[in-house]
Amino acid sequence: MGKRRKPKLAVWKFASCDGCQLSLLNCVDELPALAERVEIAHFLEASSAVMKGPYDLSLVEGSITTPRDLERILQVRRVSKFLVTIGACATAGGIQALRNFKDVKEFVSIVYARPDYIETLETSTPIADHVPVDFELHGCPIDKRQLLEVIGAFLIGRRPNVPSHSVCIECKLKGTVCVMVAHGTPCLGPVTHAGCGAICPSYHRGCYGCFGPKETPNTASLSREWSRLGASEQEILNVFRGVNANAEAFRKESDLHARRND
Amino acid sequence: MEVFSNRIEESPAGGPGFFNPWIPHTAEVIGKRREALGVHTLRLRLRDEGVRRSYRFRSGQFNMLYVFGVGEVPISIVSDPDESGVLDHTIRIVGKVSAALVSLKKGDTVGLRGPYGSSWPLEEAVGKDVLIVTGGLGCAPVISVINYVANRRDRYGNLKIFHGVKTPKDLLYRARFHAWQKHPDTEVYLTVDHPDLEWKYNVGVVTNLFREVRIYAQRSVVMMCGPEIMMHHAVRDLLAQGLAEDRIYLSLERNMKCAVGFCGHCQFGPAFICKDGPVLRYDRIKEWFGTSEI
Amino acid sequence: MHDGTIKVKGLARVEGEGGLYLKIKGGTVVDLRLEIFEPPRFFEALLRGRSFSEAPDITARICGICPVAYQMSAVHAMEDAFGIEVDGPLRALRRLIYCGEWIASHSLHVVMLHAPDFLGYPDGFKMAKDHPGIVERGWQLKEAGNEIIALLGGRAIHPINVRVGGFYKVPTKRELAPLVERLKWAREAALELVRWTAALPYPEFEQDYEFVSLRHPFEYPFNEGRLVSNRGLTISVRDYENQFVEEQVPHSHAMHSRLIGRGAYLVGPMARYSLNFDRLSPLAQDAARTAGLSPVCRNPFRSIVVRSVEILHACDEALRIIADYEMPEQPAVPVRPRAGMGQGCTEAPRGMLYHRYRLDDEGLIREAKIVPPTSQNQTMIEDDLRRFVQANIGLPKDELGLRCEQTIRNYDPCISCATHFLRLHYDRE
Amino acid sequence: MKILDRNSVDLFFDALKRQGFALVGPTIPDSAIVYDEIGSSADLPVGWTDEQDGGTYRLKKRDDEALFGYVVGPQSWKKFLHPPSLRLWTAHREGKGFKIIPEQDDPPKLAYIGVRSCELHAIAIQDKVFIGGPFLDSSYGLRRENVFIVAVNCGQAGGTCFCVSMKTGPKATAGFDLALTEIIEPGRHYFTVETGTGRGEEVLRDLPYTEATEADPATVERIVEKTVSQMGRTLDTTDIKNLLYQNLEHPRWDQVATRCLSCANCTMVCPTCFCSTVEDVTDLSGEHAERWRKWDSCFTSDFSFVHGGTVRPSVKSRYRQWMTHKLATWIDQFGTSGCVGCGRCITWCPVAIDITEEVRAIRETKK
Ligand SMILES: Cc1cc2nc3c(=O)[nH]c(=O)nc-3n(C[C@H](O)[C@H](O)[C@H](O)COP(=O)(O)OP(=O)(O)OC[C@H]3O[C@@H](n4cnc5c(N)ncnc54)[C@H](O)[C@@H]3O)c2cc1C
Ligand code: SF4
Ligand code: SF4
Ligand code: SF4
Repeated sequence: MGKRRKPKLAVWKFASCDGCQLSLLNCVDELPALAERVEIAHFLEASSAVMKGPYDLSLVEGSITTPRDLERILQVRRVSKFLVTIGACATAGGIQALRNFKDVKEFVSIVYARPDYIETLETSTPIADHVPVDFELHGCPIDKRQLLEVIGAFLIGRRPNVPSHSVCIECKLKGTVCVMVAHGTPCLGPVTHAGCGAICPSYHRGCYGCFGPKETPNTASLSREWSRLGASEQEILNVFRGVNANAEAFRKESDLHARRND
Repeated sequence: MEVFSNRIEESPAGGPGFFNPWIPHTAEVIGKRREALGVHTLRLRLRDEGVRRSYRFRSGQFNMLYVFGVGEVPISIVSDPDESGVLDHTIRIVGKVSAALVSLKKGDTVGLRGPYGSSWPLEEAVGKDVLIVTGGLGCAPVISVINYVANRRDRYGNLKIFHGVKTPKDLLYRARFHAWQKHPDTEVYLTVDHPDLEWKYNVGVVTNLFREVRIYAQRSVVMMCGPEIMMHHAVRDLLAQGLAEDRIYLSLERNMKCAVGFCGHCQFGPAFICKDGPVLRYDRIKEWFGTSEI
Repeated sequence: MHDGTIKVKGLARVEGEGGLYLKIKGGTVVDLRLEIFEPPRFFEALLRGRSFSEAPDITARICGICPVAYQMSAVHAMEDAFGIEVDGPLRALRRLIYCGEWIASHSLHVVMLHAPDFLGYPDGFKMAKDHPGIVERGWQLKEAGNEIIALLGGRAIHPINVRVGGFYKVPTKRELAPLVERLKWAREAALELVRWTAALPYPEFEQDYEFVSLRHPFEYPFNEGRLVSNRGLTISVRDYENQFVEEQVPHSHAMHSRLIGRGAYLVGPMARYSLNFDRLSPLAQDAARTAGLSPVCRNPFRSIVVRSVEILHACDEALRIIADYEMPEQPAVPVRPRAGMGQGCTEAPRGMLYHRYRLDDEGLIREAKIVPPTSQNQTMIEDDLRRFVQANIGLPKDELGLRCEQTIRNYDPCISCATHFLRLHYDRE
Repeated sequence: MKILDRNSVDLFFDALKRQGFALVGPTIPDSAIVYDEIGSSADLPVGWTDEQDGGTYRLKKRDDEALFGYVVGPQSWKKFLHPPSLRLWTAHREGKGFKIIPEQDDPPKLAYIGVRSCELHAIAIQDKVFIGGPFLDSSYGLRRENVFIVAVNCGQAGGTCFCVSMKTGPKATAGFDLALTEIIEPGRHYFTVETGTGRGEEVLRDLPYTEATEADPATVERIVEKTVSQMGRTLDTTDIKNLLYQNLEHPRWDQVATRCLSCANCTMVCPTCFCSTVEDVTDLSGEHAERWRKWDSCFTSDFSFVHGGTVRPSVKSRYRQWMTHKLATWIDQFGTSGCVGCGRCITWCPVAIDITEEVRAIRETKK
């Protein structure tokens, strides 16, 4: 084993908050073992040392929001053998994709006194809209155990155990009492991708969808239930327009409510 | 459940060292042969002598093969049940576990649990014509039965093998088909949907062949394996030719995690493919077989 | 270096994507820019039309390194608007989660990002080969901080449990208990860290800053206090925008935050420390003195020691909060939204973080303004760089480039946070 | 039949502990009654009850101090017998090969306090799955062997209960060591105790019980009758297997699919659902591997994944799998229904889909 060339790991950042990269640095107990197994070849947040590509495993954080990044992601893809996108920004466009529903020029002028200096795209889009992606890890932020799982699976060549079912299953595996049924608190868990470990319900709040849509999400049915529990159209619109606003299932559902709100 | 009486009741319940059915044994890769692009046969030998000696299987059954750290998948046993001590598995690379299995080398170790499931009706078929219908990218479960019958030509009637694929390059075991063709009283019919210039056999779906070839419905047993839609058409056409529903056997595939009826994944209506199947008699599943997304 | 340009394409070991452009002609600095590639994300714009209750979750996403700070400033601003007072154990729990963030954020910076500069390593991983104990201790300290955030907030990054009025769920005394042992260890480790950082080699580089931070009547500031400076400023947070402006300056395209009529100022650990030394826990004060750090620190390179002192203080404070904790009846005080304006300013690890919201009577946000610490320090970083380069102009180019990077890292700049202020100029060659 | 006073309940619990059993039973850590470790009768939901309907569950105070004055909560005993996640084995590399080390499984001896009749049936059903066939699931078997069951006859029915329809309750008839009926009369709070096994009788031996009077069995019957009359739901099981077999393409499946979230809550709370998946995990060094078993559900797309896609992509087919399995194919597979009428799937469905209602709809418009 020892003689084998260590795979090179690279971490890339696009428009994001750095939280997903930080998840890697939060793997305190596992980092020594990881540094044994891989060459941390490009990870600007943590190291000034940069090794040349190609990289065996690239972790890409952030969404595409500028013309410069449009070019940079192509370059990253070219030097990456296996490319994993991490986090809601990279997999769905992130919270900054809320601009996709508005006129971006207006956004710029709200924030910046000299809008003409700002070079930005009309939209914030996920990496997979621009280059082929080998695996997507969801979450805002990603869960560090899942990140380790993906890296571990990559190293040995297996499928990562990252199920795409609902958060509800995680609630039940943990023994958390359903907040929707037992408190009447609206919860996005039934349409949200598992992975966080059902954190919000165990803190007595409804899930707000930070892991994005699960497979086959029935957002329409859940919206109906939310209104039955007293949520306003505005609240329903807003919850689908969160950190995964641009994920297809959430976007479609929110568009419906936006139209109803008008 | 008497509906599925061809399941093997004497299969290794508390059998030889299989007390906890979740625990694999280890087996050594003792040989490896390339069959076609992305298809290889691994020859395995159980490492523990006691287990090896008591291990018995029937044609049509499968093992769960485990690659260290990568995962475990169901794979049919294609070697001859009477050849003692070795187990052949023909594996097509479709994903991570199958790829990892195929990447193993001689001397490597796999985890092995089995044998599981029902088998082909080879006793019932003695003295009868055997019709093999198979399609798609080479279906391992029928290889075992063809081998079995081909090696015992005197016990069975005429052997007809119908094999259909999309294009000539999907025809994986060309050499094997040629070899079988040379066996006495054996006919091999190959067909493709989209021929190329060199293709010299039939063209069209496999079921077209039934009309051209003389089939003695009364004295035939059909064994079938392949994409469900292909089998669906084949069954319909064979019934039209007068074959009885209880003479048609299908081998089905479903997701499997345990292979012993605990995990629930392989349910097909009332049947568990892992213990009632994979080989099922058509009349017992016909309502389910016609329904989509079962 | 007499003539030439230095370009640092990707600034490493800072949070976010930035670069440095430096041009020297005839032995003087003619152009110096801290360039930010970090794309803008328009938080102030996208907050419009959202409910007050969503602000803590949304603004947390500005920065994965200091999400608690954003949540804290946001909830304080909202509570200011609604006239709500959060006190007693709920207030204590907020301070506790903030302790967690300071410990985690500072430990990461001190040990993994900043210390390698002093010892000549490209990163903490390489440093770990020669100083395994130091690096391991740093990791574990960071982890101790994360554990506090995760316990109170549900997870270490973008915690989910903070809400306007308090929390969704508060821990029992028993649930907090396991933190005690961990924090006792952390306090010892932080003490060691202060000693260790104090012994690092420092360049002579004393600067005359105007420090700005919160100051509280009896606490080292986290969530509350007046804004004060060492040059006589003392205002309530409500007056922030009367005293501070973002100005456009002719020589640069960048927006700079300035004190009206006075100019650039410094926020962050050094400012906080120098203005509030007397509010540090006795243990932290002692440790600073013993380590030879005077109650006012003007050498930005020594900010690494100041951060270590703050880690120590946060551990001490966290232990005190846990010891005094009684579980409140309700996890949050009732919140009734009303139209109006609310401001909040808290001390993020990197310095004061100001939020202002204008809300309608349903509690929907009509206008939002967020001023993060890194953008407030922007001018200072460039000033420091200019002075530093001028003073060290004789150094070879490579060395000078490295020293510039180190100077930037003194500030632990968080570029993800800062983007809202910074010019986006892409130097495409 | 014997009589045990309310004040002797803790003596009873202590007797169980002396026999080496740890107690698990209903308790309220949060906003619902769940099964967890209990030390004494004070840990039970004393004076609490629950109100249940499709998609809602609320705890309410009772006006008495009943120990068992509620029905079933979101969890069932399967969480102990068939744990939500369980390591099956570990393996490590050894030379060119590897070695598999079976999990050392040493489950504690548990006394289940307050098992309802529907739950006794559910346990019997899972027994058939895990230890009734040609293969034995040793983890289940070991846990099962170690259980002492204290049943409780239901003194009231929940809004989603339909055990009468499924012939599984409300009175415990078999499968327990001891069965209690709680009786609260003005000035008197006591339990009748029936013994189901010699083990049960032995535990009773040293307790200050009295013999039941002639009136007591009648009182029990009356309580049970009252419960029967309160059943929140009914399900007509007449020829249900064929009803569903013949209506696999009924339009109702499409209809329910517009509401169903495929969130899997129903299967998770179901006391008979036994499905699991396995996860192979490795550490970063690649030298160690483990296999874990976790609860799974036929409502997920991975459940039916075969190379090339999932067999049941539509929510319609997943709901159909769940309901036909519970009520029909189960009969072919194990000789009984897979449904015990506990009503959990109705209560804990976030959008209140009701299995009894779905059966009714199909029955009314059957082919
Ligand atoms: C009874 C039976 C006999 C089989 N015999 C053979 C054989 O002889 N040769 C052969 O090449 N293949 C055979 N298969 C199919 C083989 O099991 C799958 O190709 C294999 O599981 C794919 O795993 P993977 O990880 O490589 O692929 P992926 O596509 O990555 O699959 C991921 C996982 O899904 C599950 N899965 C995917 N496809 C199937 C499938 N078809 N059946 C069951 N589970 C699946 C497995 O758990 C697998 O690990 C058989 C399947 C069954 C049910
Ligand atoms: S709390 Fe939310 S995620 Fe959990 S089971 Fe209920 S609906 Fe599903
Ligand atoms: S419960 Fe939902 S919102 Fe909360 S952390 Fe999990 S995925 Fe995110
Ligand atoms: S209903 Fe679904 S989850 Fe439950 S036992 Fe049947 S197949 Fe398994």
